[in-house]
Amino acid sequence: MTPPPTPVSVAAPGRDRGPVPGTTRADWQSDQEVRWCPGCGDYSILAAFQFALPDMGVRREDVVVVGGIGCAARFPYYVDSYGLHGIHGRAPAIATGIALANPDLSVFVVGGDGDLLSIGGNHLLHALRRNVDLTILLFNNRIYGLTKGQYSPTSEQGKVTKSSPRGSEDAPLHPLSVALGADATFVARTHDMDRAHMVETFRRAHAHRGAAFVEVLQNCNVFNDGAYAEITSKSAREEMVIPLRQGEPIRFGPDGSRGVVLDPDVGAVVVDVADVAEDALLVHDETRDDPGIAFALSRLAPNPDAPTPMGVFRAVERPVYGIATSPGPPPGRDALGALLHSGSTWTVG
Amino acid sequence: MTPPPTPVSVAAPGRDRGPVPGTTRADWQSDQEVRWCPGCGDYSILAAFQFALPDMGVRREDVVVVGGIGCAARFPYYVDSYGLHGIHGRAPAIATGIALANPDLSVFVVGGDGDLLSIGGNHLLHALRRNVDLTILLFNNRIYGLTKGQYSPTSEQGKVTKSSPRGSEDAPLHPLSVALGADATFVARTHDMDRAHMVETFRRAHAHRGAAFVEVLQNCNVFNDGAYAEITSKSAREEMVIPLRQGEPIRFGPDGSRGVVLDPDVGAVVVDVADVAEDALLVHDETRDDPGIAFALSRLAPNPDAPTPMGVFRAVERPVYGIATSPGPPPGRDALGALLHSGSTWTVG
Amino acid sequence: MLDDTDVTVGGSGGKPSEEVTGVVIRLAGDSGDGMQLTGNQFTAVSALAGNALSTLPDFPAEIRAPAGTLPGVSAFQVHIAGHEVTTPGDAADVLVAMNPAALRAELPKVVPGGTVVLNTDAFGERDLRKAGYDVDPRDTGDLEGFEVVEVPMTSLTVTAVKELGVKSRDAERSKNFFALGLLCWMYHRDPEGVRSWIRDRFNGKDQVLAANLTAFEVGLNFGETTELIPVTRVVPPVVREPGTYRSISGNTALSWGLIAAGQLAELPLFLGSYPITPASDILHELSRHPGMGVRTFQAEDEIAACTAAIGAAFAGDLAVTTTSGPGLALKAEAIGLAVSLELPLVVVDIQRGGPSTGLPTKTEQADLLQAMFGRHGESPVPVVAASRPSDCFDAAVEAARIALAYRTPVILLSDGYLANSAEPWRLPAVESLPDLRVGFATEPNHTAPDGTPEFWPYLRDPDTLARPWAVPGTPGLEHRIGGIEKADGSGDISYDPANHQRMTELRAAKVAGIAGTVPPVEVQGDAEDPEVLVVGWGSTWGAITDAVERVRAGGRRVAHVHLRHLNPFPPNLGEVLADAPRVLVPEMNLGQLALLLRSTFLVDARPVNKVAGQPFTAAELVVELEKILD
Amino acid sequence: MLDDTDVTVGGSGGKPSEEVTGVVIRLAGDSGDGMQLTGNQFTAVSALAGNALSTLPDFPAEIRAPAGTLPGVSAFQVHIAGHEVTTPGDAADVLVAMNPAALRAELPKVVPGGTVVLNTDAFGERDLRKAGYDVDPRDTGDLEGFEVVEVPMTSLTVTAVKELGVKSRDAERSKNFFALGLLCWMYHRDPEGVRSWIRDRFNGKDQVLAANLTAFEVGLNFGETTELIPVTRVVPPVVREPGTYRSISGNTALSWGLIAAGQLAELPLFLGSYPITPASDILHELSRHPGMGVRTFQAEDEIAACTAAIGAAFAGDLAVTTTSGPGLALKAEAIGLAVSLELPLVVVDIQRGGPSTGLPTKTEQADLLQAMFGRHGESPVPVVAASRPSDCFDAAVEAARIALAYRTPVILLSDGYLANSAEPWRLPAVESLPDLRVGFATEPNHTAPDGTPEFWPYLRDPDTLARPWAVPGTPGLEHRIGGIEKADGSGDISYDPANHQRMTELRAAKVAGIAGTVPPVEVQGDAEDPEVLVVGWGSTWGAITDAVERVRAGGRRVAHVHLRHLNPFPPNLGEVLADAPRVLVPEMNLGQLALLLRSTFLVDARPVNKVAGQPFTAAELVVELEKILD
Ligand SMILES: Cc1ncc(C[n+]2csc(CCOP(=O)(O)OP(=O)(O)O)c2C)c(N)n1
Ligand SMILES: Cc1ncc(C[n+]2csc(CCOP(=O)(O)OP(=O)(O)O)c2C)c(N)n1
Ligand code: SF4
Ligand code: SF4
Ligand SMILES: [Mg+2]
Ligand SMILES: [Mg+2]
Repeated sequence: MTPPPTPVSVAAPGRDRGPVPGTTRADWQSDQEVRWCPGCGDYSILAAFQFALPDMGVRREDVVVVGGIGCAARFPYYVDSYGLHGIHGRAPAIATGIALANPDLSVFVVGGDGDLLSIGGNHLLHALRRNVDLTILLFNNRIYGLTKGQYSPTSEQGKVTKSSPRGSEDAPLHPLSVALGADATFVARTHDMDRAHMVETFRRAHAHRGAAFVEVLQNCNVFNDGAYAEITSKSAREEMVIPLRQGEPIRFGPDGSRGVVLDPDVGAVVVDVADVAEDALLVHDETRDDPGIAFALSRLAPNPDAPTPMGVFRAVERPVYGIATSPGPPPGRDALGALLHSGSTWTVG
Repeated sequence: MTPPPTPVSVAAPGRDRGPVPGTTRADWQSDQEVRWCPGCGDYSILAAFQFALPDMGVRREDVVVVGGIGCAARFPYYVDSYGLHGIHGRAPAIATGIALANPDLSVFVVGGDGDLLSIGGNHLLHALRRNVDLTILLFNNRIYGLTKGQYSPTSEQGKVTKSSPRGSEDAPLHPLSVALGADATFVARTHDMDRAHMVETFRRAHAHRGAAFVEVLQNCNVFNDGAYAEITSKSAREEMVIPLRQGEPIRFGPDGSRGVVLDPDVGAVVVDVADVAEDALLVHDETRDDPGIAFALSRLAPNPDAPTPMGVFRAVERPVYGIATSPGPPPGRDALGALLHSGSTWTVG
Repeated sequence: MLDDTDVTVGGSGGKPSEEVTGVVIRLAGDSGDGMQLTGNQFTAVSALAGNALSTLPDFPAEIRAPAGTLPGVSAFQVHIAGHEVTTPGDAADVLVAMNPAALRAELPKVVPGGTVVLNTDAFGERDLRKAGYDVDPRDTGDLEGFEVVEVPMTSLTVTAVKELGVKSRDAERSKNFFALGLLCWMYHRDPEGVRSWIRDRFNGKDQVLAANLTAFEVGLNFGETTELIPVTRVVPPVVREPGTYRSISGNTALSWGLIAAGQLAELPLFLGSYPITPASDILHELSRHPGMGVRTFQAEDEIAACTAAIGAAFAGDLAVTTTSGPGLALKAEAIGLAVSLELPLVVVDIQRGGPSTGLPTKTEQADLLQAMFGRHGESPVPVVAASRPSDCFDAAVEAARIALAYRTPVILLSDGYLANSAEPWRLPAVESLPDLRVGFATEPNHTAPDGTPEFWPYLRDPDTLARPWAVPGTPGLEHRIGGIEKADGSGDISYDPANHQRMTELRAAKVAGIAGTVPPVEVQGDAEDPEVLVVGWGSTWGAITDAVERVRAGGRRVAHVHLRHLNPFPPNLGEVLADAPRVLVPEMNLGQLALLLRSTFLVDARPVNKVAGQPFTAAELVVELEKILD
Repeated sequence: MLDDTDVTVGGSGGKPSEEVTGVVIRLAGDSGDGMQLTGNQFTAVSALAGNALSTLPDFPAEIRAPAGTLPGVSAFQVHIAGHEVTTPGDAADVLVAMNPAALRAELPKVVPGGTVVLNTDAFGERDLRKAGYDVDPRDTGDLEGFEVVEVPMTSLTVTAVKELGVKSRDAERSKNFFALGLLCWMYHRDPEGVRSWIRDRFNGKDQVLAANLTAFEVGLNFGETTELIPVTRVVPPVVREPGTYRSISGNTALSWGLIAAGQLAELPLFLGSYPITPASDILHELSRHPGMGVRTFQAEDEIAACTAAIGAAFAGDLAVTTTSGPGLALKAEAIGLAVSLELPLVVVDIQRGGPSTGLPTKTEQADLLQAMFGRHGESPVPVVAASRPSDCFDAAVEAARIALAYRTPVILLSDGYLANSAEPWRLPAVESLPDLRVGFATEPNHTAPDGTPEFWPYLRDPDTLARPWAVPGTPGLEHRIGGIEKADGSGDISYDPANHQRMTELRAAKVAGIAGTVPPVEVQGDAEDPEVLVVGWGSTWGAITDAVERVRAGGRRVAHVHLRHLNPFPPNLGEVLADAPRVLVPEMNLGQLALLLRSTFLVDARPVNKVAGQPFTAAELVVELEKILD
């Protein structure tokens, strides 16, 4: 194997730049006016992201945020780093090119449920299975926001929208199940009403080497207001959020009265702890190599009207895509001459 | 809800056509020369398909086979029914249009691992989650055949091909895991060395209402010969094929000496039956609503060098896409006049 | 501009009023202020009042950019008149500005001496700063030369509405209905029509309904009582052909044209689409009409939308796919498949500003060459364009006619301006609409050497060169088609060089042959001996028509040809061009039709280009015409 | 044809031999028979022998259609000569047919009086039937007028090889090496070269190696001993400029051109690609050169391939994406993004027969207009074409030069014929290759009103109009770019109409300005006072050059211009066209360059079209030239 590439260029910045300077949230706020609707959940996610960045130990110049098209995908404009606002659905592929070209960068992908699961579903799938070194944030508002309110691939069946006046017939995709179906190495869920949880989730996702996938439940107050109200509102959380904590039995509810077990006849199910032996509870382990149990957890609460696991579902190590086959730097004209003259040649004169 | 559409047209064939005439394999063989390489596994799949059709109770004129591009995707030419050889990756979408336009048809999609999981992965995902009434056969030879041997999205990591001289770095997708990640309602696996199993699997897939997905392990003897030799050869099968039988504990091997259990610390695992209580074995149930356990089974043997489940992983009922929102027939000019004059109008003169 | 001011003829609420032949009104506010709704409703009541009219919605790409800022300004312009109008007007006679940003962005579009109605409640210091004003423009010379009417719309509305127990935030939202009331009073619109529309529209949302109705009444009453507006204006109804009329936008007309085509062809209509501005409204409209035999399929992307439509066409539906430029680019390969399969397919492109994401909510005509050539290989596709909102109906029927009769994809071009602007439309008699029925094949059409009857999917109709359309479900016609080159006639895969040459030529000849069923172009204006011929296509129709008339009124000889068919061209176009000493081609692109005319006819067609996301004004074209005539 | 037959000058193995200035050999057999391998190896030894040469591989779309059938025939034609040649030859002097299907398919391509070498072992009754022969063609008049040489190649091979203990099925597979041996003997090729190549190529596969070597020797010996071939032929070496030469195919030359560009620009090369015939070999070749700073990314589809390349370009690589027509269609939207982002990107299209899947293994030039116009909006892209296999190297370097210097996507057109055919190439001195280095931005380039230095990503170089290339990782230049219209200079999102007009014009002007760095076209043939000017582009170069020379040899005045740059055109092209009384444009499409020339220069450029999946022969063009000159 050839050595990993150094990001070579005639004018590449030197790589030995000393310790990473400390930053604050303000350092990550760009000068561009934020143009989401007042009250949009995207604001709080942006804030959490900008709060999380100083903790990630990265330089501003080494961060690249890539978006496709959609309200969520406007994200890159608002982060004071390098950014690319691409075309609808293609952000994971664009980001793959960036990450391969320069593995020293921290590359984030931000997109909506339409961007990353409808037109861009395949790129997402392949970025995840390849384990490209990306942090992918899917803002799931279960609607097409920017195009003014059609149902999305995560909308619930029967949803009445501009394009489904009689109710949508499509069964929704569940982002985490799709990601685990692609054997994604880091899979997590958080939501726009809990800044601390977002900050911690973003930090961990970034720290993961390889493709990290985070579903962020997001409220679109204009076209799908209250989609997650039954879960994410402060008052509902105790009953409705199942926190996933590494190494701990999965429990939630008042006094941890409820929990999750793996029933070989059914799958992962929520139970009253009182009804089962306490040690029957599933112990959460992000690091299981087999994604089967993480997948089972992803099937809890297919709609946001039942207790919903929040946190890191899976975090396993696999080789990061592109490292093993990294090319060397371009060796220059002499090597080119050698290539041209390699193999069968003949000389005249 | 309006009633389901009748396939209306000025010259539509009458729908009351009496009992379905019996057919034999020969009735399903088209006059087109079959142009696969001698020895290709596609031949035996074609034969099994043509053997299965007479059992499906369908008329020749009601069958439509749709392919994308690839060796596998040439399939439509060889079946004497209606057929469409489309463009690379788009067969599931083309077929969706056909199935929606005429729900009386039996629409099959045939494609390779490149066609249906690389360029066409997203269309596959969405056809499955919508539960379009299709029977989708993915011939997985873990290689790009028609373009002469590049690695495919199901090729094993490290595979040396024309486009990966140093070994492919991509982790493979597992077709059944992807399908279950999309909550597919019918998911099965069979292989090109076992005609009886193929025939039965195709028959069941066709009988399923909604999207049926079948992975057919297929040998490409030119570019990836022996990919499944460790599993599918007659001599290996007893040790390496895990037959899935509805309602029965999952066992295989000489005298059923091995079996599968669901281990909450790991996932689905193969055990020596002697080492566990017999009733600890996982009882196979295709009809579990939650895809979690079927998914766990799909993770057994991620590479074809370990015991591999064969048969129907999942078969559940969900509304067939497009039926509830079927339009009526076009009502004609008078209704058009009424539409034009509906709402606010004014009259001059 | 005020088209023409007539004598003072009477009064509204005791105020004097004058008759004008036409007026251009521009409403501007925040994206959240409901300017589009207000504008559309004012248009609707004006239509009912029998005025001629033309509208221009002009909104930003964000759902709601930050309140009070320039990027958030959403505007709506309407031209109402007592004579036929073809454009929304060069400039506004009246601007209603709901905040300083709206004033700042829109004032340049007001005629000198025009009226500017301001919502003074929104002129606080923060509001001014957000709009980039250092000083209140009312205190500078900025508004000099305009008639400024200052109205505290927000507070008047809130005061009245709060009495209903509505929260003041919600009450504030009704202020656009105040503006609507005021406008209705200023132009003598019948308030009853608006009232019943409000009742309908907000049916079930009692608080909102009551608030909006109240705001509307307060606006009306304010007009009656204020001294600020001394004179009201009457725009008389236009003299029109007898018939039943409705106000229609381009996208609705296009949707209805597709629905009509389904009835005329007696085929179910299948729409495969993926939402995209400014085409989404066609998906929305069509999804409301299952009773008309319409199925809409919201696909996972544009490629799936188009290929699903191809599948539906194979199965016997009238198949349609709708999109805008980026989506048309994505469908390129699939359209090529439809060319090769020779199946009917209508591909609708509502053009918007490009390249790439460009200006998604703005208009442009820069996809013509993509429509012509945006596929690999020799892949000819007929191209048809609509020229005004109501014409979208006819253009859709024509596109479907060609697609069905010739078994070919057809690209139908509209644009963001046509899509959203509206005009009165005289409803066609349904009996007068063409018969689009084409029979499906039902029998074998060929005999094998051994005498058995066979079905050959590529045996062509000798007139149209169309191949037979045999749909799955038809016994005895089982056959296979695909994108690989096929043998002329039998349709079997063929790599034979001579066959490929023949099939390539046949596909081209089939499309070229459509010209035989295309009516010759009609020359408007001075058909004989023009000094200059203006050739246009698409939504420039209005501005060109108006400009040509103005220049002709000045005594010059100008001809105008407007193309519905861009591929193939109408049969007599070459002659018409050859007869003109100069040819001018105004387009909202860098000269795409001009390029086609130049290469096809070797005439020196000179482009006049505007690529600004905005339609031409007639005034701009008058300048260009005068330049070339100098 | 035999270019020219010279005196008998000597012998091979005691046989008399004659010198010929050139010969065209065609090898044909089943897809599985290894005809391409055999042809390429014969080409290689002929190159080493110092001949001029040109090849034409011609294979079916299936991997292996059923053995013995017409669709399964795979052919390879090579023209070797003692003088420069530019085409693989109008027709074959010698056909080696490994089975009846090959004979049937290829006999029409043999000159009258030509030699036909048959593998008689393959002429059993079943073989004949599979090829569609009712009667053995050797027993009919079919072969009259040809010199037929019947050789039982299979049995001779099997007998010899079986002695090595090889199974007869495997032994049979070596028969192409028998044919190679026989050909080497017939044309006095140095067997040692072939032997060492066989040893290399089959290194590690002992049985196969031994079998193939043996078969080769048997073929050689058969020539020596047989009475069937009384005369051997000597093709003398061509007189060539001094230098080091190698035989190279278009796709290899193109790959190496890209590798060269990486060195010349001192940038890593990033290839994003998805396999597709006939472009895949570039992916294969580039994937073998990580040591040259090349990374290949086999993407999930063409859109991902192109957008990943765009990402890599943003990050500072020399980014490339390779495909054929269907893939170019899919990349349309992404290329539009690159236009808007103004990032360097080389898009390679190896054209094949279309539309749709078309004739995937055959050649065509029908993607030119797609390259020009296949995107929505005004989306100008420079287009460059290669004209012969070795020229693919230079064309790739030129495409990279333009992409880098102007920060723009560039489309590089080659085709299936160039891709697979080979010719000798005089290796350039690496010092003579251009410097493609362009600096990355390292410093702010603008000052904010308050005096702070800023980086403006759309501040242009006044000469090239290129914007600065600031790559992530560079401190202080953090910025955001995207596909929405951006403000001239700052690059912030802008919906301002005047700005959109300006940016649209700037993007067009940037591409138009490239003409300033493009050398003027050189006129070949009769530059002064030609009777006709032939304008070509791409792989027609060889056939046009040959045809023009033939017609000139007949005393007519013909000029030839061959375009490397299709957008923008070279600066003097208009003049050259204006000077010609007639302009003829031969293309393997229905007249795409002709359309561009007509619209750009208003000249009556007349198309000569061939869309048969096969290159023009010089003879065909001679006919066309004579027609126009009559
Ligand atoms: C190729 C293409 N197709 C369609 C669109 C229109 N479009 C823009 S954003 C969007 C979906 C937005 O939904 P989502 O991704 O969920 O983002 P959100 O706005 O909800 O954050 C669509 C369909 C486009 N810009 N480009
Ligand atoms: C748009 C497009 N891209 C690429 C190709 C080239 N292509 C044809 S088949 C194929 C993949 C074949 O692999 P698979 O689908 O696994 O089928 P197999 O041949 O192995 O049966 C590719 C890449 C194409 N025809 N069209
Ligand atoms: S439309 Fe919805 S998602 Fe988009 S900015 Fe507004 S509230 Fe947010
Ligand atoms: S290449 Fe492989 S998959 Fe294709 S026909 Fe040949 S053996 Fe079968
Ligand atoms: Mg969304
Ligand atoms: Mg395959």
